[in-house]
Amino acid sequence: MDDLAFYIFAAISVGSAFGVVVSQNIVRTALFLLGTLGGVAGLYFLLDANLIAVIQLIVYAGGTLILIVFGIMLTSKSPWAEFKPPKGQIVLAALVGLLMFIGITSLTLSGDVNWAARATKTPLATSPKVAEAGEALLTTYLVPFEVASVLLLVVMIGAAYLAKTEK
Amino acid sequence: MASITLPWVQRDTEKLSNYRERAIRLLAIIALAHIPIILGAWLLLDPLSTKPADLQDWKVLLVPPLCLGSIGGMLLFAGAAFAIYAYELIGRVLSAPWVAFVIFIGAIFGIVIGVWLHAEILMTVQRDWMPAKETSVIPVVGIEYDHTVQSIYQNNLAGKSVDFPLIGAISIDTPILAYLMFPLQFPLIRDLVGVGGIIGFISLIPGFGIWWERKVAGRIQSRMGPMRAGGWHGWAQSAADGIKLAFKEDYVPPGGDGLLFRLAPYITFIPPICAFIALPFATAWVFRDLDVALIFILAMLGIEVMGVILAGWASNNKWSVYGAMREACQMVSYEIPMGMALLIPVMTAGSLSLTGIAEAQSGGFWTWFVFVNPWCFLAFFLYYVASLASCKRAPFDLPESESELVAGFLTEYSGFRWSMFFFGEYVAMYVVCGLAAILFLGGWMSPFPASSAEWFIAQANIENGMLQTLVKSLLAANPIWFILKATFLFFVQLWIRWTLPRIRIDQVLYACVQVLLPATMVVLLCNTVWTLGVSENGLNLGWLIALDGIINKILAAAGLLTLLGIVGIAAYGYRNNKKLVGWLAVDQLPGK
Amino acid sequence: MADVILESQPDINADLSSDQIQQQDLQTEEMLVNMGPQHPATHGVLRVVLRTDGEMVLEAVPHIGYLHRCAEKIGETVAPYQYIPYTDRMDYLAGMNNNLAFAQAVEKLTGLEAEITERTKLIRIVFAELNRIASHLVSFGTYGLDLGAFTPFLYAFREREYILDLFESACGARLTYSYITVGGVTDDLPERFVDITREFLDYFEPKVHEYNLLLSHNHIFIKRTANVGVITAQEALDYGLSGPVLRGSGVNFDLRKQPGSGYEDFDFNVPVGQGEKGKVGDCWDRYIVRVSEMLESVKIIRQALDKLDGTEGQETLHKKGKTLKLPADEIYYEIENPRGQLGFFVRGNGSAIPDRVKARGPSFCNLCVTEKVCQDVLLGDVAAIIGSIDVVMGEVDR
Amino acid sequence: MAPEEIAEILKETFGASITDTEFETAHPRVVVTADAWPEVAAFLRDDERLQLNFLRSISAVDYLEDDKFAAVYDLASYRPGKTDSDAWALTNAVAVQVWTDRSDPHIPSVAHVWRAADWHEREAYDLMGVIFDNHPDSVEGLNGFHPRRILCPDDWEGHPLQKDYAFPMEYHGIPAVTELNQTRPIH
Repeated sequence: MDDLAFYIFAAISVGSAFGVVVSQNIVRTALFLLGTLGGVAGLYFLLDANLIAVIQLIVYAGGTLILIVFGIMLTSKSPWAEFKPPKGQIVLAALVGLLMFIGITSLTLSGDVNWAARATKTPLATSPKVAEAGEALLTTYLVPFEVASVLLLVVMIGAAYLAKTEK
Repeated sequence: MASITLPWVQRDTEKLSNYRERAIRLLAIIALAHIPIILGAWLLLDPLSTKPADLQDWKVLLVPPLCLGSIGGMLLFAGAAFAIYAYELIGRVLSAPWVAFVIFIGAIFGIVIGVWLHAEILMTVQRDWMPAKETSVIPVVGIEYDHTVQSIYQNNLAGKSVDFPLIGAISIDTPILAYLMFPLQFPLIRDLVGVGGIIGFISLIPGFGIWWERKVAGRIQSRMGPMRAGGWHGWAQSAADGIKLAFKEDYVPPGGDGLLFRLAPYITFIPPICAFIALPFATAWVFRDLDVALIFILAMLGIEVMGVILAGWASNNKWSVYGAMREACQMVSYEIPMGMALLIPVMTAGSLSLTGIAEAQSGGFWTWFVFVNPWCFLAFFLYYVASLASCKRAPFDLPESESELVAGFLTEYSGFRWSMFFFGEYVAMYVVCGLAAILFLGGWMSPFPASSAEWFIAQANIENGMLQTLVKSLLAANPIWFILKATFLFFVQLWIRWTLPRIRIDQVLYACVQVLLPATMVVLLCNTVWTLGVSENGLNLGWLIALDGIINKILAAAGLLTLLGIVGIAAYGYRNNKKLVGWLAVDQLPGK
Repeated sequence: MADVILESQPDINADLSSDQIQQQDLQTEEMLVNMGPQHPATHGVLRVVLRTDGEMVLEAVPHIGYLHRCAEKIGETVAPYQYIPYTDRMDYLAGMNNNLAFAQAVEKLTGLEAEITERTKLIRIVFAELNRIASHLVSFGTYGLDLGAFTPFLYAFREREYILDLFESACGARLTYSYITVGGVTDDLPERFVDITREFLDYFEPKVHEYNLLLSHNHIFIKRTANVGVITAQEALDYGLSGPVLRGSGVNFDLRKQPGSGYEDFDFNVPVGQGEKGKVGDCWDRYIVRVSEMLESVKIIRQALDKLDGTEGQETLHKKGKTLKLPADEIYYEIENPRGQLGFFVRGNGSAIPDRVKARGPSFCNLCVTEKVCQDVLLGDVAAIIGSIDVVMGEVDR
Repeated sequence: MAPEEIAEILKETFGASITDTEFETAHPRVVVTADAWPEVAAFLRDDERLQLNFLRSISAVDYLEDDKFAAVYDLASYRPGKTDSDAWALTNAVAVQVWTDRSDPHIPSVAHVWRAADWHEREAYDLMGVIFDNHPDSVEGLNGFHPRRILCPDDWEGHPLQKDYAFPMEYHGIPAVTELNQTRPIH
């Protein structure tokens, strides 16, 4: 049952990622982005990493995505504008994409990793409790946690400052 | 006077009647077609008298659908034919008020008992029938299952009885129980049955919610609300609306984005239902007891925004774009105070899983988190206001505000798609009220402490056993308390909607960013300090604990008083309705 | 000025395909939005073209004429007593007051006014004031609806039902009465009319305080209306506003208080906007002036009913009303309509048919201020402002 | 202040441009020439004896027989009471009539004096055809600028209230008559 679910979620993520790249209508790209983020969250659930999956849903699917759509809608010339990249850029992008794809696949396949052994998922005794994640954040990884929050604070102040002058 | 038929309405009676004849004939034929299937199945599979030896696994899988399913199909179609045949009789019976009342109350209790029974069966199956994990693979479907039919069949044949809590121990000689139990061993089918229970309850919410909102609105506006559909107080109004909407014209605005227009209702409608996965009705009654249940529900309510934005965008109508933009900024900004306000009970209870939080409030209504300390009391109101905004209700219903934006993002929607949006909105409302009930009002914990059952039985000196168990189970923690509390909060949302006007979009954002957010942060901070001070392994300040006890008593008394006040005012209003509204003798006007 | 920007907008009547129109008028940074003839907040077929930038409305240009029936042209073809039903359809929420204005204008022109009996005058005042209460109830209810509160609308219409029943018992109609005609009143009062009206007034008076509790002093309502759409006294006079809109801006002017209006021997006071909740002349002031005017009308009706007891038996309809000859002269006469000063300019040419009839609709004059007030406001405020000016399109377009 | 005294004051200040006065009627009015009308209007409003600060209405009347249009301006002065609690008084209500001939009906606009005149003048032009020059909301027409129409559609020909107005037989393909032999719409 689990591998069936894995294939479904993987298909959703890759498919909508492709959709994000290809589609020209702004809100369709946003919808495909929602599909990608949802698919990845599904994969996290399969891996029993509930906390990360839920945070992924809240922060990305619930927050960032809507801010992106909101930003595009307000700043674009008109809500019904379309992306029409010139032909040259499309070819270039496709080329770079192909190169990246070849690089990754060749790297994974050539390595001496024994994929069969990796495939059997060893079920964790119990799914990691959120409490442990919380404690880890505030004890062992306190410094990176604080640095990240300071960085976010600075970003927020900068954004507010930029928005104010532009008005 | 006799009802006159207007001349230009050609009502050729015979054309109408043979529609009915043809319908009855068709249904009868289908019903009869079932009989050969039944005969063939019972002869071929012969479930009752088969010897244990030659019972291969896959034939057992066919017994439930073919033998039982076909009988059910035949009865269904025969019943439909009878209903069309004797529709006057049924109409007369249905219009009697008490029949409608019985159906209405029967439906509610039916679903509650059904869900309760299926939870018991699942637990029994888990406990009695799957002691050891013998795994073998089913040839057809390729799913491994942890018990062979033979072992079930042997247990059943060996007379090992299955004790059901209500019915007591049963031992049946024929393997009919094995056939019924067999599918339940697969986790997938158990989940499907669980989902069936949830969908049953969820479909009841909008049906009941929409009808109740129109009745409450009527009462507040000194009128009756729906009275005709289905007899007693228009109980079938939502069903009638649902059927009507399903047959409305399927209009998609030209120029808009057809795909997104059709997709938007589902993105608004599915997440609130998914939120019910993690919402516990009672200790065992939860589809998946996630330890991140709280954040999962918040995440689901966050995704709902995307559907509204798509709807506003794809309707190719300037007003809808306005509605979508308002929705985006309102929902995103109100998620933060709502999430923060939820942290406060989590902190007081010390655990993130909803069942844990509810367990911590099990000592009678004064231990509910609303009354535990002043900061949780404030947090309840902060959360409730933020939840009003997050499901677009009452003073914050700007995205589909009728007077300015015509209907906001819903302008171009009609028919079934429109009702999907409303389905999603009412389910989201109930999720939010359910969350508030669990976190602040002690979910399925009864207001009376555990010991009160014996005290009550002693006082009323009930001897007979059955009644005692009934009283014990009613007073103890059970889902009915959760449904009562959530429905009361649902009622308060309706009450607010029909009294308060709508606030402007800049006031919505001002309220969120400059009022609600700072207030939630302050309450969060004070609550941390307070819980630290009160808890033993924390600072354990004596005076603070005493103060905490006093405040708890005061708040509990205040809560009780408000409840009694509401009930008192309602009773007063009901008794002298004439004096309040004022009966006017205009009807005796000479001209009338 | 305002219209120069609109010039660049393509001719709306040109039959471009819909997406062409979309592309053309969307080039500008802002959006041109049609708060079109069909819109819940425009109280009838008024179209306001809003030039908006996001949520902020930069400029609002009202377009009227969707309900124009050219009633003034018909006035030149029918005799005055036949024109009364047309006056009903102008301000269809205050039919009695419209009939009264036209009837009194013609009576003053032909000198028939001296022969109107005391009882007719009192009946006319009772019905005019009852219709003022009914019209203010509608405006109170729809204003709550504009701001999202549904319940006041139902209460207001429950009370208005009783008034319409009273009218129906007197003249058989509920909206377009044609009860007050040239020369008096078409029919005398039904027998128990006076005490039933007293009963209604006793029932109605406490209800207004209930409305104040429900809506007027509701914090959200105040937040939505105080300091919104402020019109100073000088601007109100300059734009020719009248009625509750003028009094809301602090101008204590009511035609009923002027000499010769027929209300001399009634004592009632005129509520004026004092800026309790915000600046003088904001939407809340105009709203509260209308609500308190209802209480004043109740006082007037009570005094009129007491005076009526003594005037049984006087005949209420003058025979010459139908066979009037209009002198070769003209007159302009105004009375205090619930929405403002309704004036009729009637010019006769010796025959029974008037030469020119012009109606000065108060809503027509009050509406022209929206262009100035609805600048740099939010979308939600446009509905609040138009609601507070309380426009009836029948009177604007005539 | 009675209309006669107002006429005296106007005659002193403007002399010739006040051509006629009429007081024995139910509608006492002063006749002013078209080209002097804006200054008279400004004077009527600003002079502290008169202070006619409220324009009640503008009625355009069609005198077909002597080939003239008349625009009748009804003015009034609203004076505040002594304390702000007692009522404002309506004093010196007077009407001003301005004649203009039918062939070339031009009257200078007074919208800059009273803002209320803006819509009244547009309606007078729309229904009667009296052209008010340099009106704030004017539009380029066939022969020079005229106020924008307010009630009829912008491309409507003719002015309905004129006595010699011929009903159009159709507007944008919408027929005005339904029966075949009908020459003018029966209304």
